[in-house]
Amino acid sequence: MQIIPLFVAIPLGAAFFIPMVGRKNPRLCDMLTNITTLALFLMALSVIGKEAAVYWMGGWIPRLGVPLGINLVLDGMSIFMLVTISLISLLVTVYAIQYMDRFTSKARFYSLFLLMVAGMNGVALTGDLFNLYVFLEIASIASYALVAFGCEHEELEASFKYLVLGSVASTLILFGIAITYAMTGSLNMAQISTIIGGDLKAIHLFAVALFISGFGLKAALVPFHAWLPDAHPSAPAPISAMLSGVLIKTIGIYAMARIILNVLGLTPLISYIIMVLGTISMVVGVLLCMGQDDIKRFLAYSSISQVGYVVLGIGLGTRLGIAAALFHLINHAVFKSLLFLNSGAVEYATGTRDLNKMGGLREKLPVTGATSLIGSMSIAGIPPFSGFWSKLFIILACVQAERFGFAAWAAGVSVLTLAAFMRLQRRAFFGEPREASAAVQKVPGSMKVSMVGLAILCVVMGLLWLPQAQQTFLIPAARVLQEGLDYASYVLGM
Amino acid sequence: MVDDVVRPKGMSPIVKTVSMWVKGFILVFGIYIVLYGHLTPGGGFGGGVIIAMAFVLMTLCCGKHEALKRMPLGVAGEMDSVGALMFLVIALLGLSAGLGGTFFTNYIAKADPGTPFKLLSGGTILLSNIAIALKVATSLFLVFTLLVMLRVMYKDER
Amino acid sequence: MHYALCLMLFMVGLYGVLVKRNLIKIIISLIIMESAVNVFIVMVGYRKDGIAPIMNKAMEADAFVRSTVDPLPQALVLTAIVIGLGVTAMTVAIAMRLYERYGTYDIKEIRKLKG
Amino acid sequence: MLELMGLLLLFMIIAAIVAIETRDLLAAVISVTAVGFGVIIAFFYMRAPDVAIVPIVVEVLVLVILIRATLRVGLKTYIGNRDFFGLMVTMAMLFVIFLAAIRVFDQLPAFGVPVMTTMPDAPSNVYIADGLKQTGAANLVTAVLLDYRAYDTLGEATVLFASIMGAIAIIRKKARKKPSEPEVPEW
Repeated sequence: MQIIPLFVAIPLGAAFFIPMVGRKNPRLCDMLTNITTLALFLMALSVIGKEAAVYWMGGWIPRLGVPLGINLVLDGMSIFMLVTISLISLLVTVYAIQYMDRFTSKARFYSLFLLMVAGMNGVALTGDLFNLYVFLEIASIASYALVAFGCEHEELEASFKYLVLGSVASTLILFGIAITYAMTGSLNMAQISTIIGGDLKAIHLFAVALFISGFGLKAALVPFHAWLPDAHPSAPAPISAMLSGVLIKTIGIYAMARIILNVLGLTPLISYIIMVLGTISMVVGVLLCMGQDDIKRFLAYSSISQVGYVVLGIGLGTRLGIAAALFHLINHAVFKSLLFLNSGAVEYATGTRDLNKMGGLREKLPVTGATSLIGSMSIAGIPPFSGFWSKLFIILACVQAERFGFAAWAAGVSVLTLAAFMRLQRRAFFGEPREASAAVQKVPGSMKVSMVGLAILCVVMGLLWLPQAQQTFLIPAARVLQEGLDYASYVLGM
Repeated sequence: MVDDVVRPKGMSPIVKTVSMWVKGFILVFGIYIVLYGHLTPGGGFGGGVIIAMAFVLMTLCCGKHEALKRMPLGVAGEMDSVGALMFLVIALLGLSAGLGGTFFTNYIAKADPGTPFKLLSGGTILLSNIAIALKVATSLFLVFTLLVMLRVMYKDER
Repeated sequence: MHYALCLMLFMVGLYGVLVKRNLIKIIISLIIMESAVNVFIVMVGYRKDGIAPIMNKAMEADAFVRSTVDPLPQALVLTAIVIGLGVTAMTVAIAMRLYERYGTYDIKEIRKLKG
Repeated sequence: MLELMGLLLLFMIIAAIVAIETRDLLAAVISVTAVGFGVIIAFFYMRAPDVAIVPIVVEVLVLVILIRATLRVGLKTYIGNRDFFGLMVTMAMLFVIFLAAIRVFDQLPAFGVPVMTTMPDAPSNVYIADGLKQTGAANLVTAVLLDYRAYDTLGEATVLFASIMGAIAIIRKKARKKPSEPEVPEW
């Protein structure tokens, strides 16, 4: 499987190359970046449904079960994440071609963007704890810089807050890794899981606590969510879409799920804690989102709430729960990116993000209005859009596992989300035109293309739950997480 | 008084002359650390930061104009990219079938097992060290220049 | 005992991040936290009365294996230090830019000035 | 001799408290550098010369950068804490975590006994036994860094690259323009 390291090497190479050639020529940067993301997307599509493969860097194949080097693991879960990341990044780069004309230094923007993609791909593929930390830092540092890319007051302030909390999170994670190393003498996830074997002592639980708080900070689960409502709205719209759509999921939820389920083992206590965290995020996120006047802040709070669903499903630990959670993860990536791109288009056209100044935009911006309506209906869980199916199956999974309380909360939050998004639609796109709707600029073509593409995906994505698609895409990913410590058996070949 | 940390024209002639001499020694020492990184303590990172220190010393004692004339920011930025690309290319070369077929293969050592304790005994380690030293040295120089001289640069324009 | 002291250093840094309002103090606290973790990792690999993990010609292989410290944590720390430097550089860049805008390092005043 | 290490850590804790609590920003910066040099001495003490070389220079650089950031004319040096109630809650929380962690830390291997001696399957055992033969590098830290775990090092170089890119992007003079305007130079 020679293709595996290229998932990281191609975006890295492009990121190093673009600032050298593209400083004077923004169109060249557009072209190179779009080619790179397109190539990554095609590569990700080409590995769907493949058997799990392990790639040992530098040819250090383990002898006598001792892994010497770093390994990359391409199993169902990694493939799932790679497809999600590359799908969103492809559509976002198409959008950025014309949106980012409003900013200077396009070459640096694209370089940082590709570094972020490379970091996320690295996190999704790696089978080594410390390597996970390194690539997590690449993605995080690139995102800190991208949040502050506009260099205005609130952007700098939001980025500083994000950076400080993000570094605290990274340090907690590194501490957790150090404790794990001190107990096992290894950094290879598979070897650690065979050494610990699911037998968690108090010190391991301490490491788990460090991991949950560290990755919880990165994923903005509720007690740790303070940075997200500042950071996500401040970034340029394509970056907001990437951050809410895939970054918090890859370096937060995916990494947490991988370490806790596959490496350390899920005990009933940990499972309960994760589910409670998910439920709190769900409820608090949607309540805070109701009162927002800034369209992007509104979407950011709703991200917290929707991520809560994913965490709840993963915390259940059953096959149906995990599969439904992953289904919701990719759905949320699609519709939240779409909604953030819509808000960017609205800001581009009207120059404001304040909902009180908008109104009646549907006639002025038909494409944005229509795609935003589709995105809102999908996130609110109206059939037949994709969001309905994933929420339904998360609730069913809760019922199946006899967690009726959690199921009730999930259903209730879904109703609140519907109310919140209908209100958003009414204030922004329907109703009487207000001052900002008067002078409206045209939304450029590349932005429309990517919004329409995402809106179509919102409708089509529901088909992923059909038996055929489910068997090739979702179930292999869910199986990896659900089988837990069996992870070691196919990585080390024992 | 406090804005004298980086004086535009540099410090006194005595300081300049001495540091000109010292700078050469620092550079040579840094290069030694890089090249023998696989045998003695040090390596690309240690050597790279030492080389960067030589430039920092020059900036501090001779002023920013002199330093930026020797090492313009644009060139430093390009070299930053070149160092990173070089390391990636060393890794990618290992992917080609003739040289081992995996990312990051130490193909030189495997093709020709050298005697230990020699300059060339580490295979690609030596090349990687050089690439990293280039990368680290230019990066640290850029960090220093940007963060320490930022305000001077802005002030000059006002 | 030693690990506990190391943890205490970590906690001092965490306290600073959570409590202080000055941007420079927050950066300092982050640096302290990172140092604590770095020392912790190297401590994990230390062997009492050990030698540095660097061979020379005069040394016998067996004696070396019996007395050397663990090289892996040292390699990890080297990586972690450089990552820490990168984060610090970014933080200082943002803090200086904020200072330029607001003329203060106080978080509360920055929030007040936003308007 | 292990007591020396304890004393060094104690010194670092005191310097850290001084750095965080002192009213003078310049003194705080210098104290944090004292912590940094404590770390370097600890590295030398723990037989890690490779690791110690890098922070010596990095500390100096951080010192210069932070002094540059703090030395301003008319800078108000003392800025208080957040409110009293929050302070108490934070202190209590940290104290509880600390007490819990101390009890748990008994289960770690004793200081001075590396984990590789108790775990026969640890990769470090192979590194120290066969590292010279397999990689040709006598400095095993370099062997781990650039051969066994070279992929990490690529990541590390990338982190540095990303932070430089980010720092340049953040401090560029002009960030926004009209869509029709041409690209402006950064410096």
